[in-house]
Amino acid sequence: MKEKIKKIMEKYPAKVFKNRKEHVLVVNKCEAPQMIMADARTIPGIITERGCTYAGCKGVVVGPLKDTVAITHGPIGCGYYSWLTRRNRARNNEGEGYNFLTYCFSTDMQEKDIIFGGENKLKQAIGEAVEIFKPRSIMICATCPVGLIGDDINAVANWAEKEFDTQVIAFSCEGYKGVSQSAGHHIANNGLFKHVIGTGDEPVGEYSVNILGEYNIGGDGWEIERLLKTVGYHIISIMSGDGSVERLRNAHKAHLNLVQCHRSTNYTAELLRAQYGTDWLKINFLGIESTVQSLRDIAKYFGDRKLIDRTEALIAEELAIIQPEMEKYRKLCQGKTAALFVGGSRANHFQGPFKELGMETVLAGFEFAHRDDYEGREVIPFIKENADNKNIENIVVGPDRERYRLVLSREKYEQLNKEMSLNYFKGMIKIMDDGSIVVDDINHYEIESFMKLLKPDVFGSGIKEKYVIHKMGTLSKQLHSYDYSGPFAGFRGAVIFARDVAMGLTTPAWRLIKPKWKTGPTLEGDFIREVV
Amino acid sequence: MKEKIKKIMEKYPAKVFKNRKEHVLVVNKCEAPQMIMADARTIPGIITERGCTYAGCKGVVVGPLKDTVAITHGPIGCGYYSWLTRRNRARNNEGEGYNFLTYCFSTDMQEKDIIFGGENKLKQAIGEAVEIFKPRSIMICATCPVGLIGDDINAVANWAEKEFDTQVIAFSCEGYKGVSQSAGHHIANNGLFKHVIGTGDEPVGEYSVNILGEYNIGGDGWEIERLLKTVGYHIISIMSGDGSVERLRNAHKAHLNLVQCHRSTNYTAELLRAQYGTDWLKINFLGIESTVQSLRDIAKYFGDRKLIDRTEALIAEELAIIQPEMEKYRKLCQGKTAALFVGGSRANHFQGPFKELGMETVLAGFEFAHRDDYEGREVIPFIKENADNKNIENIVVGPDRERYRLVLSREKYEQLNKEMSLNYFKGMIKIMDDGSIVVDDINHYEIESFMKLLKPDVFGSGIKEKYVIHKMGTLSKQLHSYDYSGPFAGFRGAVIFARDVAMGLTTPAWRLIKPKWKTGPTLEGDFIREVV
Amino acid sequence: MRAYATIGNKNMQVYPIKLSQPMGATLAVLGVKGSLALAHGAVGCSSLTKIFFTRHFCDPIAIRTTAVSELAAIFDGGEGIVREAVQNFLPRVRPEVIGLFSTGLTSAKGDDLKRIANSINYPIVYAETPDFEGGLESGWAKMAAAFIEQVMKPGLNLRPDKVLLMPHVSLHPLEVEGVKDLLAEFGLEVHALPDISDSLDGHLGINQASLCQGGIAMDEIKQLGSAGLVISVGASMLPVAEAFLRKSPQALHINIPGLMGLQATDTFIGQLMRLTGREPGPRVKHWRRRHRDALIDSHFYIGRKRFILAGEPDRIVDMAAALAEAGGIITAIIASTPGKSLERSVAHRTLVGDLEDAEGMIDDCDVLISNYHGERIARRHGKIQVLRGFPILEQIGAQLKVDTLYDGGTHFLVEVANAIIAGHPH
Amino acid sequence: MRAYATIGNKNMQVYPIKLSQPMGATLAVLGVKGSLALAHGAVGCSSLTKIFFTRHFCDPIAIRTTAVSELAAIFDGGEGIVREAVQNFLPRVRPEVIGLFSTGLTSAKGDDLKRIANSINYPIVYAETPDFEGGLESGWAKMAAAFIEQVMKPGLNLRPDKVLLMPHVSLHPLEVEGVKDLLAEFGLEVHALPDISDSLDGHLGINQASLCQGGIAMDEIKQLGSAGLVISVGASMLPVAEAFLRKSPQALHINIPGLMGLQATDTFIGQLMRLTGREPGPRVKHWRRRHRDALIDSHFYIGRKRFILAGEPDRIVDMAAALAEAGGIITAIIASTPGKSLERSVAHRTLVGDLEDAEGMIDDCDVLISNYHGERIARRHGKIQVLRGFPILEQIGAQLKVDTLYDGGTHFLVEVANAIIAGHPH
Repeated sequence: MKEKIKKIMEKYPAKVFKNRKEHVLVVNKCEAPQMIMADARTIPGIITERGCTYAGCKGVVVGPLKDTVAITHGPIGCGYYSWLTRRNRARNNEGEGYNFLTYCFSTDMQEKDIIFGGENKLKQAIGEAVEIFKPRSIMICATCPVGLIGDDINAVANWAEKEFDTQVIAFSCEGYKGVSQSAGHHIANNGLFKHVIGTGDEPVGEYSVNILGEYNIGGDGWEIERLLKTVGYHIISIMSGDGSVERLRNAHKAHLNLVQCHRSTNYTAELLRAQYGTDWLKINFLGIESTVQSLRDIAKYFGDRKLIDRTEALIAEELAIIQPEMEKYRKLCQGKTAALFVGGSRANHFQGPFKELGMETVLAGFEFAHRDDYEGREVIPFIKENADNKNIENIVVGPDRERYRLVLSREKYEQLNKEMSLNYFKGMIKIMDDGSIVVDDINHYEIESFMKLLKPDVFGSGIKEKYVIHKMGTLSKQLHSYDYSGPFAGFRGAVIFARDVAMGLTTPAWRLIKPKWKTGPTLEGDFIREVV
Repeated sequence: MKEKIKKIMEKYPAKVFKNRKEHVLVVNKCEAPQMIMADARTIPGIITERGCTYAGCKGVVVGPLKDTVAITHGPIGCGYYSWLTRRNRARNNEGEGYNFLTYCFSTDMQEKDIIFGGENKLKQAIGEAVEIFKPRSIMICATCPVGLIGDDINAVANWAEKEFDTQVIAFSCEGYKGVSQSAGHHIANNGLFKHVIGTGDEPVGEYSVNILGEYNIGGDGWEIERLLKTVGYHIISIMSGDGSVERLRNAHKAHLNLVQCHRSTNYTAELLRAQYGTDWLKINFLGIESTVQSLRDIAKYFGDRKLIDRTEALIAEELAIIQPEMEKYRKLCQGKTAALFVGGSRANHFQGPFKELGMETVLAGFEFAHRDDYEGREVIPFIKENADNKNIENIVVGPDRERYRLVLSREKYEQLNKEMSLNYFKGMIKIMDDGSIVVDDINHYEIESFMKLLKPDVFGSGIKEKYVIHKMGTLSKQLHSYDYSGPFAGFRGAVIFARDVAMGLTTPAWRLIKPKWKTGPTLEGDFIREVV
Repeated sequence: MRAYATIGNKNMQVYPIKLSQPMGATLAVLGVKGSLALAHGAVGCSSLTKIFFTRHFCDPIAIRTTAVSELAAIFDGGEGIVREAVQNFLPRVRPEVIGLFSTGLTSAKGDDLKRIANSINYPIVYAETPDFEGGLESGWAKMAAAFIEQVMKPGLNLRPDKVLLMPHVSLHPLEVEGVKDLLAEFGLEVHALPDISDSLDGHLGINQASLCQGGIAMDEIKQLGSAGLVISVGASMLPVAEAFLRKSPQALHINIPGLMGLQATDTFIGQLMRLTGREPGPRVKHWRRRHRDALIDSHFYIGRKRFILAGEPDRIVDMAAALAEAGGIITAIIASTPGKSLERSVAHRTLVGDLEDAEGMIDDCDVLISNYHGERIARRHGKIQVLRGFPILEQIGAQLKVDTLYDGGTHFLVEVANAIIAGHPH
Repeated sequence: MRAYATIGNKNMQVYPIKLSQPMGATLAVLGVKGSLALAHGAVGCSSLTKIFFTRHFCDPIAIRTTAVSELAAIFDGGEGIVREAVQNFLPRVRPEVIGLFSTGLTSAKGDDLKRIANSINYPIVYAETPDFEGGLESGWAKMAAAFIEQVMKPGLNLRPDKVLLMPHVSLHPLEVEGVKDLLAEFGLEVHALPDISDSLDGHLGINQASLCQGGIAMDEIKQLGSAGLVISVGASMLPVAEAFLRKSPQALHINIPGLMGLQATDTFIGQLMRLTGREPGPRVKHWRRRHRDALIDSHFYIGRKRFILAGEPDRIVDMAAALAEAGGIITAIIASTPGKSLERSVAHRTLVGDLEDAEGMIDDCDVLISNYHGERIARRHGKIQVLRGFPILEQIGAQLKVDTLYDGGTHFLVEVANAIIAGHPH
């Protein structure tokens, strides 16, 4: 296998070869710990699947917050592109009233703004937003030209806050910063932590949690909420699917933080721990086994008998509902293989659901993850700074004198930490079988090459790769937007996922496309002479 | 003009010429009374626009009764054709519950039924209808083969009535009987009068009326009801738009019958008068002037001051609402001409609405009217019986000993009869201008010929002629189904009618079709060389 | 061969989908240029057929009637009244041919159309099509066969490059046009019988209404015997092909069961390639690529969705196969009449029935494909409807739809997928 | 000439419809065979454009990026990074041409594309298309003009039967195909620039994703100078035609303002008839009859209905004319960007704006024709929506739509009328 991979890589020019080979590895437990290059600048000229810092900040983290007006300061394209691009579902619940997600607020910078500066236009845009929408907060997201021409969006935010008596937060998330959308997550985390979290003082119930890194794609968040509420937890905030700035203000009051997407929210989890003492737990509600494990871990953290009992009852009840159908789909999928190239955590999270369908993941990789997402948080101290990541602000905080508190005693913590991993994420590589392949920041050429090499039956990816895969005659499942399906989370979501995968694998379309052109005339009357 | 008409007619073979020329006349007040041939057998081989007896009975009169199961006994086609063919609107109001109009009940006669008789199948069909739908009444409508093979549907009805304890009424409306759907109206009137009217005993309010010959096309009936209720009348039944058998049972208790379509319900009006003493009044709610006149006549019949005052208030109010818009449309239509070939009364009723738009009706004719519809009821004693109409049962009744009553004293009746025409209909010819043309039972050839001769701007007709007219480059308005528009009745309907006509006359489509091919190259780049 | 069910002991149709034989015969006559359809029956038969098709096609439908009266029904053998009808229009209209067909009334009373036609000195093609037998497909096929039997000269001097296409009644006008174009691309001289591709296609010419202005010409029909190749489409057209082969036994006949979906089209094109030794043109090949793409793009929406299809056998069996290619599950096919094509149905249940049967199974269905009357059922049960079949009312352009071959297959998948997406908003 | 309004003092777009110049440039590059689109900007520019068009076309969209970093943004003039990008893909991919275009970032920092392109020894066609200027139409036109200016040889040996078609950016792939077919019917050898008719038409070929597989070939572009006739479609293509005429002043140029509706098509065909001395083929003539019929059949539904159209200027002005032919009242045209075509708008109000403006006028409207984002507005206000423009999401087959010429015009009227009927149930 290594030889074959080398052959693929050798097609690159020397410099690219040197770079890209560090981003690929074949899992081998004997060699553990294995190191991979990640969070490195995309090679120019490659058809990358990556987005930019603005996309990570505005598109991923800030975007789903439904009660804030997020203004894109820049040319119209940036805002337009990120308008309902992800399938963050949201509803106006509990009298929260606002839902600005259907709008696309943009200053639509013109040439004169580039030449003479766009601060004035931004000020006026904020004024118009306040007048028309009367939001409780406004966020400004910068695009490339803003940094270049030197618009001071922080100054504008300060001015506007006073002028309009409305909170205004500026995010300097110019697209050229960092190496991918990951830098945008970090910037968004910093901004929300500095300006939002900790500013509320609503009373919270017992067993209060935040869900971090859950974006409610296809309604996943709602399904997770349903499960957690059934057991008896109080969910203070979700960052940021179907999310709300006003709820996020109280996030510091949680007793435990649940981290679904480690990549995009580990900053906030760590900051909350440092400033307020809140432990965080890496959970995963994609896949049945992971869901069971996550539910049990949370209950165990709090140690309440009633929680533990309700957890077990819930698990038994849900499994009984889904098992017959799961079995049906498993039969259709058994023995097939999957490749996964998604985001910063989904390539990890979806290996379980495929395994539960009897499918092996033969290749997995992230678009914008860091080494810790591959190798586990233990490598963080050893990750080298580079020109791109060192210019993203790294906030350091200490315990808040008044609000710092620990839920667990030292003894309890030590004990629990043996049974589950508190404040820790082990990364993706450890869950993968020997011989499977990990590729970071895969590009178009490598997708094609690995598809030929591994012939997976399904490729789980994003929209950008979807049709590339399809044109190769292979099923692609969008694991960002779920192909307008979902939810995939929790027990019931697992069935929907199974149904979708089974449907895709068994649709006659593949049979009609693939073999005829390769195997020559077989059936009478088949239209076999076409040259494609 | 007469010469030109003669030229058209001369194209016929001698026998046809002799026949058809009697069906055409040029209105001339000096020659009054003018006589026209009507209700005569269609000439074989002509593309007629007529329907059959079954269509008149099941399709027109019985069909709209929503609370009865009307079973077509015959091959599937007959029932299928008449399924929602007319746009009788209906709703489940006032807890009446049943609305069977969306079904098409048919015995779907097969060859074996033709050979061995279809009575048994009919019996079983009735049984299935009772079991599934539990209707309060069932109607059987016969189609051509039924009479031919000798199925005794009356015997089946009697048997079924006892067997299922449900009223079952048989209509021997075989398609080959009579000369058009008109015979079917008569058969339906007879059946409903014999078996339904007079069988109820619900108390009725003061100023109670029936509306006869109103089929609620496009909601006309609802608009008329709204006006009448506003003034203060109690509407016992409508025969039969949005109609109900259960309401019709009490029709004999009305103080006055209002006749909208004289052709299809004059039988019932006269029978009610003979048996129960109820006067009838020919009203017309199509057109503003006619609506005003009708409302005033009805109020005057009852002579109640409050009714008269409310009538005037209603008229004033409604006129104020519609006049500005009417004026707008009138400007667009002024000076155009119309031809009308519709049904048995609409060619009469719609001349007013066109006139109110400043449009002259240059040709009018009916599809299945009788001479009285053209010339007035005074000709009835002189209408000759022929082989076709004499085999339709003609019911003669006398005063009901217990239930006969006169609303008006002899003196009052005589006085009123000078001011309005009670129990009388003056026919269409009298309202038409000299020089306009009347054609009975027009056929495809004559439509084409008169179109060329008269060049009307709009041809009001039915669906069958609609596209023939369109292919000649002339607007056609369906005055049976209103082209899925409506209502056209009353004041508000008049505006909708005006809007539809104005829209059709002014749509650029006509300009784009017509002149280019006739006038040769005019505009640069016009595609003028096409041969059509 | 698969079995299929017919309605058991149902004596009453409640939501019929079956259309009568005279209606099929009418359409077939409207596929012959300069023809005039003459229904031998009571006046209503032609009038109601006319209304029905006029509303469906939004076009004039020229049918004349012999206007059988009560007296004629009893006393005349049909000869007198048909002759009178013909004499009445001849001075003004001289059709190339009169398409005469019987109705329930005149077949029941036993009028002998052959004798009647022979007794009249004018070109008449006749078919017995009582409405208490068969349905739309058989009425169309009988009238088509009548043209073969009564007009076509026996086969002589067969030309291998001359093809007679015999489409079943449910192929839309533009679909017939599409098949003709395809055959022409393979270098064939193509004649279709009946040919509604330019007579019922919704165009605005002149003098369209009194005689049929499009269709195959009588002269063409006379010379069809020289066609070396006969392509019948749909099982309902097999009797017509047999009629042809009786008169021209040397001709090569192939029956194409269907034209919807990638496989059906592949098969058809494969046969044309073998028969002609030619490659399909680049446009055909490219449309196949589009069709493949549509299969992939639509599979996620159509896949595992459950369909009930109600309509004419040849059409819905064909359509079911196309939907199955995209992963659709065919809960049921409900045919208007029995038909040989039902034997190759891919549906879980295949029956002859009506929309009441569809309603009975509606819980096992996501999408109902049927005519206008199915809409109320679909709405009542919150199901998605795709309109196909006769009649389509309150919508325009039914005759312009193309669901067949690669291009139509592409559009069909797109339409169904989009209807599903729109019906399940997310 | 009519005046039209631009948004006055609106500083914030809320429901934008404007697309950026790099997006237009991207599409234009995707109309050249074997090309590779290279966005000179931060990594997000290509990624987000890719997502946008991938969702719209349901097809791979191959764009590469120079991935300008913060350091490069500050220190590099672009030369280094573009060269590096090119070197990085060359060993594995050898495009016929690289279509290089700038973005807001690189234009703002003043990178000189011409100098960069000249410094690299590989065929590069470049255009300055910052996203803070112009929009989709101008980005497309600038890139198209670049191919004329930088690739085409000067005009020599003009052939009157060779025609260059220059479609505006909003013509769908199958519409471009349709116009090409029509021109071929008139005996012309036709080349389209850009030509997305077989590159973005949703087909499933092989190896489609890394280089553009359809479109006009570079060799064809080089030889375009011999085209005796240039047909530009849409006012946005006038600058491209001017670029052509600068290099080939003897060529005959006609600008077709639009291709929707009977009159626009009549005009176009009339011009072709005069230019070629040929009659249109029978199929074209017959489609005109169908179009006429559709006008009549649809007028009752479309007539007096009030429309708001939002989208690209060339397209919506054209569409408005077609709707007006059926009696539609155009309440407003809301264009994404200014454009000369707006001067011939038949709308009561013509403005440059966004969907917020549409919502402001929604009470004066029965039907909103706009992209996907208009759906929410239409739904909120109970209005009918017909989907057109960029992007169309959550529906498939957008690229297969044909609204132009007689056939497309027919289908367009039918679709709009049926949407109106369905939206106003009776």
